[in-house]
Amino acid sequence: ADTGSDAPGIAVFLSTSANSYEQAQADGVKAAAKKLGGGKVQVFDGGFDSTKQIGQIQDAVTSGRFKAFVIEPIDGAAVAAPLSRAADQDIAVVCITSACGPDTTKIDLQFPGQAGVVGSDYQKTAAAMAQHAVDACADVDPCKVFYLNGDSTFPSDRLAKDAFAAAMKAAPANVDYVGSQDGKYDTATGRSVMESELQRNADIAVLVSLADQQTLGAAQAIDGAGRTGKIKIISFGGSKQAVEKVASGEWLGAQLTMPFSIGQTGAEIAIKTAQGKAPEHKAVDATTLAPVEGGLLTANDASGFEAQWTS
Amino acid sequence: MTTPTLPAPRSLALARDYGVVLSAVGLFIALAIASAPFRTGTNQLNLLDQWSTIGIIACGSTICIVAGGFDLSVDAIFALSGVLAAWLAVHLGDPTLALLVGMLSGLVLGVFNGLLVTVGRINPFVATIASSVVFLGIAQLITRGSVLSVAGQGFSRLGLQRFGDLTLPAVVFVVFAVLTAVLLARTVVGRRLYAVGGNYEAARYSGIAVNRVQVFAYAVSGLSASIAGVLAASRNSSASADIRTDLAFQAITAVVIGGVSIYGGAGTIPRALVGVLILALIGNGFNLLAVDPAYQQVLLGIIIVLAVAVDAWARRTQK
Amino acid sequence: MTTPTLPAPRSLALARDYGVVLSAVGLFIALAIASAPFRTGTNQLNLLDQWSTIGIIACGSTICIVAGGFDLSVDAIFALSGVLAAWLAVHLGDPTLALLVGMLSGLVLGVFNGLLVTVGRINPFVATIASSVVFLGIAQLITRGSVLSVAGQGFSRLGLQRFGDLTLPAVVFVVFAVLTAVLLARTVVGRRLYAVGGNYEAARYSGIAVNRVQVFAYAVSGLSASIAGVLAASRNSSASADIRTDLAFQAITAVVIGGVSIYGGAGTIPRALVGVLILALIGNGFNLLAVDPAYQQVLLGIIIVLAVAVDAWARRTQK
Amino acid sequence: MAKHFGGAVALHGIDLTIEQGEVHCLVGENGAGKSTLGKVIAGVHRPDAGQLILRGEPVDFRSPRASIAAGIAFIAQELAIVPDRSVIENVFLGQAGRALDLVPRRRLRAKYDALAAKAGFDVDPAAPAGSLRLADQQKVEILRSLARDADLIIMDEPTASLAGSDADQLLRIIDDLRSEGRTVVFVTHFLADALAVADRITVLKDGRLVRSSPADGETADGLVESMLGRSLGSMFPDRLDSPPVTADPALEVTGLSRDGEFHDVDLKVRRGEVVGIAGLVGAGRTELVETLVGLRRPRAGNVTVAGHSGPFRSPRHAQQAGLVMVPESRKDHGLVLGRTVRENVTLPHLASVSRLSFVSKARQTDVLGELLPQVGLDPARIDSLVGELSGGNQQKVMFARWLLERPTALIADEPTRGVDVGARAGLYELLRSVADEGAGVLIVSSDNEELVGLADRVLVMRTGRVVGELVGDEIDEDHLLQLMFAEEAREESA
Ligand SMILES: Nc1ncnc2c1ncn2[C@@H]1O[C@H](COP(=O)(O)OP(=O)(O)OP(=O)(O)O)[C@@H](O)[C@H]1O
Ligand SMILES: Nc1ncnc2c1ncn2[C@@H]1O[C@H](COP(=O)(O)OP(=O)(O)OP(=O)(O)O)[C@@H](O)[C@H]1O
Ligand SMILES: O[C@@H]1[C@H](O)[C@H](O)CO[C@H]1O
Ligand SMILES: [Mg+2]
Ligand SMILES: [Mg+2]
Repeated sequence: ADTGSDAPGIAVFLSTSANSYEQAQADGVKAAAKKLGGGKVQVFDGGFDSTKQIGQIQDAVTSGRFKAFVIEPIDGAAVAAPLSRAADQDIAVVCITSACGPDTTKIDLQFPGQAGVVGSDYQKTAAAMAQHAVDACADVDPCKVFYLNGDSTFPSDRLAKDAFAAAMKAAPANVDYVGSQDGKYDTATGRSVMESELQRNADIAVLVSLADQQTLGAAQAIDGAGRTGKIKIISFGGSKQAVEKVASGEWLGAQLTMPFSIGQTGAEIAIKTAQGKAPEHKAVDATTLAPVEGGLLTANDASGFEAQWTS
Repeated sequence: MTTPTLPAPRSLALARDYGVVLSAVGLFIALAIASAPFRTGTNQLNLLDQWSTIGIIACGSTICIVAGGFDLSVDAIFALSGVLAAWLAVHLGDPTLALLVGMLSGLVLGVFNGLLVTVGRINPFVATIASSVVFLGIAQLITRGSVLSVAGQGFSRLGLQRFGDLTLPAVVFVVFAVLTAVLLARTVVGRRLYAVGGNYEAARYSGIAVNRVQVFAYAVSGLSASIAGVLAASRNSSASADIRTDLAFQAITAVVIGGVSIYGGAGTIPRALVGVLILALIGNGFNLLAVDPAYQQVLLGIIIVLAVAVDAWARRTQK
Repeated sequence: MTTPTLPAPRSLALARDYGVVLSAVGLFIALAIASAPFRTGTNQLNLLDQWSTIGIIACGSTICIVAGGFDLSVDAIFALSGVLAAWLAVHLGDPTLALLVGMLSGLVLGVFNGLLVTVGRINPFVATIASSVVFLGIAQLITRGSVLSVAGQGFSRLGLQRFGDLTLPAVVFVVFAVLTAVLLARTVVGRRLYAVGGNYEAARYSGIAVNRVQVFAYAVSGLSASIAGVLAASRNSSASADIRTDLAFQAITAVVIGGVSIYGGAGTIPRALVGVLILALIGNGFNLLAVDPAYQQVLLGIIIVLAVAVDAWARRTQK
Repeated sequence: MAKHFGGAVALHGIDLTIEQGEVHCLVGENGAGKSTLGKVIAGVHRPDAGQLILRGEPVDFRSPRASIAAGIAFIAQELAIVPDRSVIENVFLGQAGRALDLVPRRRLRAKYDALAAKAGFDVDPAAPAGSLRLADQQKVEILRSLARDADLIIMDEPTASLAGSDADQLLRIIDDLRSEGRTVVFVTHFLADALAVADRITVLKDGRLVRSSPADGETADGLVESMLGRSLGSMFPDRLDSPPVTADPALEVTGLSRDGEFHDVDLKVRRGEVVGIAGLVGAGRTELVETLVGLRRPRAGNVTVAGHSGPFRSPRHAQQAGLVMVPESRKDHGLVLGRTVRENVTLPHLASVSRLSFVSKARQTDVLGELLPQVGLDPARIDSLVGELSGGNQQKVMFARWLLERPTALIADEPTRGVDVGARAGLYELLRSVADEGAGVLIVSSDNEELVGLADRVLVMRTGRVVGELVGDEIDEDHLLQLMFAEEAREESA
């Protein structure tokens, strides 16, 4: 072991490491560490298991090798206590993608000693997507809108769904919200749910989906039903595939998430705090990291945009 | 090891099938009445297509379970075979070869499982959990956490192929189901699978190559997962090591709902497929009837209990 | 007449334990050499605390598995009991009562499982999958998908309580382990649990109330999950119906690594705990030694196979 | 009392009185309904019709638990032990006590010692019951029934796996029970035992009661005639006039040893010959024959079957060489209980009943239609699950399996365990005809009468060694016992 590796570095806690969204977050952290001299970066894979993630936090504290934590919480409420103990040990803790603490809907500092947070508010995201749907419906009457939620057993997704429904209630009369089903972040599930939905409502005009993976499946179903081009698709994610579909005009728009930028921004806050410098902002709304207005990427700006992950 | 409880008589075995079939038919009729779209041919074909993955794997799992095995690694084989096919397609440039190798990779992985269980004498549960961790790890080492996308028609042709209204995965499912059903019910190997699962020692004393038979069962199980995995990768033109699906769990649930004994030695492919059908009908019904996801869970549980209880009841009244 | 008593059986059973223990001790020594932080008392206490949830549930699962049962609903009971406690704390305003009711709720849910399996004669696998879907559904109906946060010290006191360096969950784990170990090894009902799981018919012929014993086993399993669930809810001051943990799976894996037979009738609490220890050491080692997650999976699988293979080998050479 | 299982009627309305304090024997062919009757009394099965009256009171047992509470103990024909638990636990299985009480281990140990001493059994109380040989497992079951202190004890073929002296010991125990005023129902195929110990004997046939009368008036021949509906001439086929010393050996074993089990065994079975192996339980006979067919690896020695030389690596290799074995324990090693007669019998011969790997149903039906009656099984039961057959008929299924293709050498370990007298005569006939057709037959038996009647030559084993050989007219029970015990007697006198 060279002496450099013993210098305190950064621990990144991901909910899982087996997908490219997560990898992009880690890469963002590594980029920031390189730029700001944050030291060595070690990645912890939580395997979507909150208990496991809490253990990793404790172990990382015990190992004494880290001056900064960047964490994507699996259960934001549950990690607050162990993270606060880490902060007691002078570790700079930043939560990314979603917030840590009792109220995960708010992008702010929620436990003692927290250094920062970079995340998005699902309610706001869903409301924004609902607005895109209303815009897409402008000259269609009646305009049937179907919402493919992520996984309604996740609190965040449940909030998104309710916020979407609330926004639909307030929408103009031509907008006909036909309901919501779960795509479970899975291509095959997205496909089968959409197939069934098209059985019920063949004349859907707008599909809004909370995750690119499931949107890809839904698009296959739309293709299979011969409805390509007749249904406007708006998907949350901004992955490489989504950007391609938007560029080709197949999908109407992609609500962007920027995992690399999220990781990078979070790490910058953490490193600066650890170095005793004051970061510019402590709480950052991740939507503002997207290079387009409101975070919605459309065919106009798709060609110049480079996606940060693949779905 | 528990002594198997006294097997039910013949007529009873019939009634047992009848029990689950009853549940399935009941569900089918209920849905046909409640939902007009359910009755369309398109919907039935969609169902076949949607459940082809679970269906194929359920057939493989049935073979394995009948032989007294248990394969929890099908998720991992599903992922690894897809990743392998995609990686080969990208790096060899021969999509057909890549698909073929991917599809057959499950055979090798299954044999590996079989050897752990037979030669290594490791409990099937532990062995296939451990091997699935290894398989997934390999898949992750290949993908390095990202998604492998394969450009070009050659790779995706397979998964998107259609025969009239039937998708290729649906056709593969039907063919695989028929083959495994015949294998189990009519062939020499089928007999051996039942014997080994029914009483391992008696099979050994009767001159059956018990280890070889069990390895064969794991190989079929692995093959089913890699066929399904490659079909999915082809259809999506991409593959990743990220599995959030719960194929092993769903397949085993379906198989057991169908009345296949997890203790081995009993059960048939048609029964397992009735189990798949029940899960398919429930899911389809939820979607078509737009059941609030909040209630879906509770309903799903209750329907499964009822379906299986009808089965248990049919079995008992026959006595 | 002289019966030449072979000494084999006794020492055999010992050697079997010895096999897994060997693996655990080997891991422990390897880690102690490789990592200085591993050797700290804090780390050992952290481990105890971190694995208290899995540990408590593994004890319950062992009881259930020994009795020939299988409980996949512990995840759901874990979630539902936490939600129930949080909801009651918010709506009754009496946190102590809420915690108590939550902790005991698993008993009732476990009895429900037990009745499905015994009176309903539904296969344990299907029954507890179905019931867990129902339990989770109920938890979701209570929370309506959101997180229930409980304000005030009263509710969180329990989970955050410390006795010197020990957290309350760690203490509960130790106490629960001792109680279940004594229950299984020394009491009348312990004997009955082994009998029912070891040979159901023999137990029935011997006048054991087999159904009652199995219901009891599911109740203990449920109780373990609700104790763990309420401790977690209390510690987090909140609960939700969102389970992304895989407690049942992990607990059963640990138990089986420890050498408890999934077919029932054999295994002890200490053995199950050795299984938990092995998993704990592997995870801890990965974290402390900064093993690249890309390789962790493959390593984890290999270590599990080795640990269990040492066990199988110890058993064989003794024969 | 009436009971049917699906289509099969096991009991057609039987009226039977069992007097307080008597030893009541039930005899009858395999499948006559003896076990079913026992199980109804023990609360295992509920009758379809009929009334059980216990000490004048009508009772309705819904479970064995209820019958145990009423003072009834039951030993099932198919042993019911918990294999991974100790002997002592098995003996006191299900005994009273509140759930959370600690097990009074010292007290149970004392109780066990007293019980074992009284019964005259010597079984290691700490050994896992599953590791015991069958005979000792049977003793565990007997001790369990004694431990219950029951008024009525039902024993379903308890001596089937007990050899001579142990079986005699059990008869003494039954006598003691009677003198304590307890009632014993004793199911057996050993008519001599029945006549020796019973006060009353009841004959069942096809689920009906033939007669129930005092034992004094009964004779073995009379019982056989009522059981079978015909008289049985000689039990045993004629022995060979002279040993076929010139015939080719079917099976030849030289210098075979396995540490701690048997040593330096030489043995030869010629074509046309029936050779027996006698010995006390624990003599190492089962280990020896299991080694011959490749279930165990010998440390040294050779096994040759008509030109194929072993030792064989597995039963499959032995079978390919023409050597097969009917094992001792049908439940553990013999049968797949959850599958049909058809499947169990054809299991090792699938190639010969299939075309291109597809099993031919017609071909199986043809072959079995001819074979099953030869072993005394009804061909109509070809598709019955083996687990539904009576114990004796299960034994016949194992024979049918190894006679479908005639082997060069056939080994049978305790071949007639649980088989009724009629069928037993049939099996003897069959074994002789297998030999006559040119095979070598090797029989391990703890039933000396069987060896005396059937074998052309008998080897006697003691503690892992062949200690003697008897040929032709030398074979009688006295000689056998002398050889089996000789050394032991000498040791004791020393
Ligand atoms: N559980 C069962 N299911 C179906 N048939 C059964 C069952 N138990 C017994 N039978 C049938 O009932 C009949 C009587 O069987 P039983 O076991 O009472 O005979 P048995 O007189 O004890 O014979 P054996 O001497 O061979 O033990 C047989 O035809 C048998 O096949
Ligand atoms: N004390 C013991 N502990 C465990 N297994 C034993 C013990 N004694 C004997 N056995 C096993 O029991 C079986 C029967 O023993 P063995 O072959 O010595 O008896 P045998 O001469 O064949 O007599 P029988 O077949 O009449 O019981 C063998 O498999 C042997 O390994
Ligand atoms: O004999 C072989 C092996 O037993 C294997 O299980 C599969 O095919 C059979 O033919
Ligand atoms: Mg009987
Ligand atoms: Mg023997």
